[in-house]
Amino acid sequence: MPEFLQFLASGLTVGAIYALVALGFTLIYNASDVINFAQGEFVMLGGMVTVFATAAGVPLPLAALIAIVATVLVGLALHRFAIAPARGASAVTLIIITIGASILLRGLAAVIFDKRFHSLPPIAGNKPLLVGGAAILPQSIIVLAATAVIVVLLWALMTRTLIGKALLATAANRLAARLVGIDTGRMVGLSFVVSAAIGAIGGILVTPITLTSYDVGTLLALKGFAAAMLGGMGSPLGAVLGGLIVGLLEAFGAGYVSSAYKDAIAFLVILDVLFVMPHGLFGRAGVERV
Amino acid sequence: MGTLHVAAAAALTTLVFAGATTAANAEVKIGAVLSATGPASFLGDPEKKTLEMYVADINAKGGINGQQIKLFVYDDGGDPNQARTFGTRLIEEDKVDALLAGSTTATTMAIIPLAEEAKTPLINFAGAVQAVYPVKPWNFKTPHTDLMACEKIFEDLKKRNLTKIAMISGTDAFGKSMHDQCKTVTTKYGIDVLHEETYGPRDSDMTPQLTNIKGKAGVQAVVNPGFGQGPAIVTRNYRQLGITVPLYESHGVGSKQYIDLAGAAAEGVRLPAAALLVAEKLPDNDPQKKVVVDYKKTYEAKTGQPVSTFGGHMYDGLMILVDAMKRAGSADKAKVRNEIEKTRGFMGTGGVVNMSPTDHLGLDLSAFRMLEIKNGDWTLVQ
Amino acid sequence: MSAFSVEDVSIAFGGLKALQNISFAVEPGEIFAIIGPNGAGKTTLFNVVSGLYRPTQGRFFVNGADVTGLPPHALAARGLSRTFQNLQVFTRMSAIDNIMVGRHLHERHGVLPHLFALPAVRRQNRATRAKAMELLALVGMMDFAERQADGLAYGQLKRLEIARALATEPKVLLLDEPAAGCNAVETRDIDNVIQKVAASGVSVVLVEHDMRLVMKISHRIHVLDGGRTLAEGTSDAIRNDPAVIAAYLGGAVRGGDAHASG
Amino acid sequence: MVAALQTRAGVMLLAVIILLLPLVLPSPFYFRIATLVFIFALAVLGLNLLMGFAGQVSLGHAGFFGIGAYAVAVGPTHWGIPSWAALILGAVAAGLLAFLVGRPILRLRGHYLAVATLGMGLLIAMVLTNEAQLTGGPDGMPVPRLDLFGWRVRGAMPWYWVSGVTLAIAAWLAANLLDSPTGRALRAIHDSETAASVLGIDLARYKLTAFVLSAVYGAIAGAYLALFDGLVTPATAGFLRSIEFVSMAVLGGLGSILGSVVGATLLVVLPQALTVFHDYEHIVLGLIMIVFMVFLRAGIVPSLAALAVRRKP
Repeated sequence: MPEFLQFLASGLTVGAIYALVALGFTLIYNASDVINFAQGEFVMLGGMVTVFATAAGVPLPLAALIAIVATVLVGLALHRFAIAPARGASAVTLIIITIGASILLRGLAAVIFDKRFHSLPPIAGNKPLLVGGAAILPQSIIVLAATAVIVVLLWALMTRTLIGKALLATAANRLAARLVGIDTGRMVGLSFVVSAAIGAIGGILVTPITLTSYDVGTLLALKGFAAAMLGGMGSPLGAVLGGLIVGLLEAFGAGYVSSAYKDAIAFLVILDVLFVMPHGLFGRAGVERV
Repeated sequence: MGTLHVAAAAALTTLVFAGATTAANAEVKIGAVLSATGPASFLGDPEKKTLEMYVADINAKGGINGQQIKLFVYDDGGDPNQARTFGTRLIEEDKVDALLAGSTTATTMAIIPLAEEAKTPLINFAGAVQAVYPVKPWNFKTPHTDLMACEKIFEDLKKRNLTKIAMISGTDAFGKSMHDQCKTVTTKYGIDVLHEETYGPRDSDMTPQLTNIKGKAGVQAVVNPGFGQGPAIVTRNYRQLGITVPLYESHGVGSKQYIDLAGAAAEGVRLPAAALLVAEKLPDNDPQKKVVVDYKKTYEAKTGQPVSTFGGHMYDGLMILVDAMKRAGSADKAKVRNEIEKTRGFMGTGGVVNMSPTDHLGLDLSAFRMLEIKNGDWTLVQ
Repeated sequence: MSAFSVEDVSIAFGGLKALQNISFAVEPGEIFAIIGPNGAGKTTLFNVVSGLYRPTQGRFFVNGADVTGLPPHALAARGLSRTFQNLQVFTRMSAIDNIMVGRHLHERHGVLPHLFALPAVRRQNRATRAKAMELLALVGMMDFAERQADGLAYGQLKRLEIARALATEPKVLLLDEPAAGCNAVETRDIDNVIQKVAASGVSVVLVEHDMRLVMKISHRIHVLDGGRTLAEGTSDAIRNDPAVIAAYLGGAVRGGDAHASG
Repeated sequence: MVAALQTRAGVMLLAVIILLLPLVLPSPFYFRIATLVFIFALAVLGLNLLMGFAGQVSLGHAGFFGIGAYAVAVGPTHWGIPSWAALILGAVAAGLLAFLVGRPILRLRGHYLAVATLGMGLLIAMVLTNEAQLTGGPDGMPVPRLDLFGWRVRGAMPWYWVSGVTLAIAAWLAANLLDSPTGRALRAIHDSETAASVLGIDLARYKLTAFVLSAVYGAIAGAYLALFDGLVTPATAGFLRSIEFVSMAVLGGLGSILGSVVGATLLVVLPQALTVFHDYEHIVLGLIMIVFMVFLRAGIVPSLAALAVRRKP
């Protein structure tokens, strides 16, 4: 039983990270049909900027704020200079653009920061809490709580504000949204801003647990993408659940089956789910109109 | 207008001047293929920094045999195919006199055949045994082998009477190779491996694996072959779970950065490492003290980053090569190769190097020191 | 035996009953029109009988053989072909290539011969091309053979789709609004083509809003409203059917389209 | 017909280039670069059959590349199979695997297909990494040289001809396919699956055909790379390699045979050319990819071809 709880805690912590990346994927996808493979770089930037700002003597909360703002600016620039000019290009073309952006951002980070790993001090100390024989880091709980808060805020933004509704409308039908006077280009830009901010917050919160470096983005993008697809592309709830499930599969796979094949287990399950549910757990199946 | 002309004239003069110097004074060409980016940048980055730093230094002091060194450095990103392409380029296009190449075992194995075929001396920086055994005429290596690291750990375990261990290894090339090497000498040291776990090179949480190790009865110590950030996370998770038996890291940790990342969790961890990590703590009569203190000071002053044994391996390689070229009195490939092979009593950051026709590594177990982390710093285990 | 018959077909999406208990039969060489206000279920019916949707109930037959539940490509092999209301042209292919795709069922297949461009394959290519040219001529588009489809006008695309559907040499041809968006001349051309096709023995099922065309060429008309059959009969009978008039007038009041009253 | 003629002209041009290039290549290093271009172009051409013709995305193409590469490593080393036979067996194995997993995977669409193929590629790479007894693990293993009836194929020059001739043949086959019922069916599927199916095209069958063909092309390319380099590592089958293939295919131009070669050339040559930027080379590489895709969004070859057509009066 303590093992089970320990695996659960591990899975939820890692899963929350994937969930935040998946959420970023989903938001941008909803607004623009773009799969943004530079999403992992947002997480990297959040962590790295905070690390280097604190190293320069900036207090942690301010450093975190700087990191979020910097990442949002990068997200905006990505949209303004790479995505918007290619409006109307095919989905694969846009994917290659985001891959190019990811290479570019990684290269910039290697030059501006460095190529070493870095950590941040945990917010609530390093002393693990003992729950039913399992040792859980306070930071893990903070990450999970933050994920929950972000999901709730996003939900409130989407359903309670005009901007959120415009964003939803853009996601549902871009042409119709434009016809009712929504500036869909701005909405896509907004989705980059929100995704970048979520990525940066994720990066800041998980760095004390997972460490960070200039090239952590690639793997996060890969896992986050898989999680988003498992959950069903376009569904924020699906993205979060997808992330948590992938994290849990890895943890239980490593704990109960084989640590060498834990990633394989996660992907086998994803494949099986997609074979049964070709649009993921919460994806819109939709009848094809002809 | 005027400034443009002046600039053009200046550029032309520089070109002519540069051409004149090269014509009058042939250069020594040294080529490097390193994994400065990618998953092994942990190794390649300090290697590249060290190389560029010291070549500039040597050139400032007049070069080798009165010739300046012209350095070619390429980044293979950890991809053996790229390493081979750049190796070919160095040999065919840049026509280098010697190679300092191969940050990882895989990239090194891609370059060795090129050096052999072109009869160009190569000093590599791979960890695994196969990067230097069986001996090939033109291939040399400076880092200790992972087998040596294992033996050093097992020696220490035996001394402490801890014979039942668990292993948690990275699935990257470094961790896998060291794990396999360790398994070849368990019987020699009477070590029982009760349980084995692995983790991916980029995993961010190893508590599931460590929970299984914790649950295994009779484990007296845990050994973690791995490099990069993995060992730091293993160490943190180890303390998080409250595992109390001794933890051994490998020489893949190799830098103060590990202590920074693992924090208080690193307390009490032991590992085999080169003297470089404890440079200032060496007794004054230690013959290695001067070279390691000098390198450490230079590196840390120039880069602002903590010194690592990986950069040290590059220092050793470069110096062995430079010494050999000086002894050969030229950059002639065959002569330089012979002189490298004759290296005796070279005092490097990795230990004393004594090469021979049957040993192109030249280090013995004494090159490794057993360290323990106390109060956030390395200490020598006596 | 009817060339094509539908028996008691129903389909529902979630709770929405899009079609309820539709039955009809079409004879060889007959032009059979299906009309009804927008949202009556005409296109849905086409999607069911061409295999894109699965009916929740009912069966349909080609030449007496039950073909319910077969995938679209298998239905095509049984002799069923169709066009689409909102075009499904292969936009990145030339006009002639579009029609050549339509010859798929009449070509010999085998990846290896295709890879090595064996003489038989090249002969076949030439034959397919010649046949495709004939069909382009039939719809009056000879001059546009090499034009990429996304550069063609709407009316041309409509005709291209008809030619492509004919390329399969169907026994039953389902035409979804073939004249929509076409001018008077184009409409007359299309009407000629349809009559020629029917005269050759093909059963034509036609969904169309242009009542002039429908009344002129249809042998029989089937009227749908709200997913149910409202009436079926010759054009004269339908023209004077009070239920139909009511539905269409209601439709017009509800904002139905202008063609409907024509 | 016109399209087919253009494609055939492209293949001819490619053949002429392969034939004449050795006249201007100054050293074995350049032969190596050209050989790498041919090998990667072969793999990308296969991917293009799937992505460019049939419109099905694959983020796991390197998995098949890896199977081919390990076939010529494991076969001769562990089972004493001659290299040429191992190459054929590897291609058959990759094709067979594609046939088996293709049916369920190709039912997925768009991004779901992307993630499924990504998973497939990762699983292959994981097996290659973890089954160390056979594959040498993460460090990889040496690959015995290819012996073709007594001719020992080694060095850049022979491999230039082997890979160049193979690429020309592969391009010719692809051009033939494009101008056949199968090719028309694939292109039709790309534009409208619905319309293709009501014209009698069995979608599953043709997608599977393209998938199997792309796997065979990929496996042969992988085997060539392994034989040429004399060693393989699991990175051969890795995710980054898959991404590289997709980038090559899209940069060069989806659906264009010549585009595959241009895309491969760009991404093989760029890392060599960008070494002048030292630490900034990745920044420049990323910028180049973005700029190319923004301004030549259909890919280099199709976009430039369209421009040339528009320029003509």
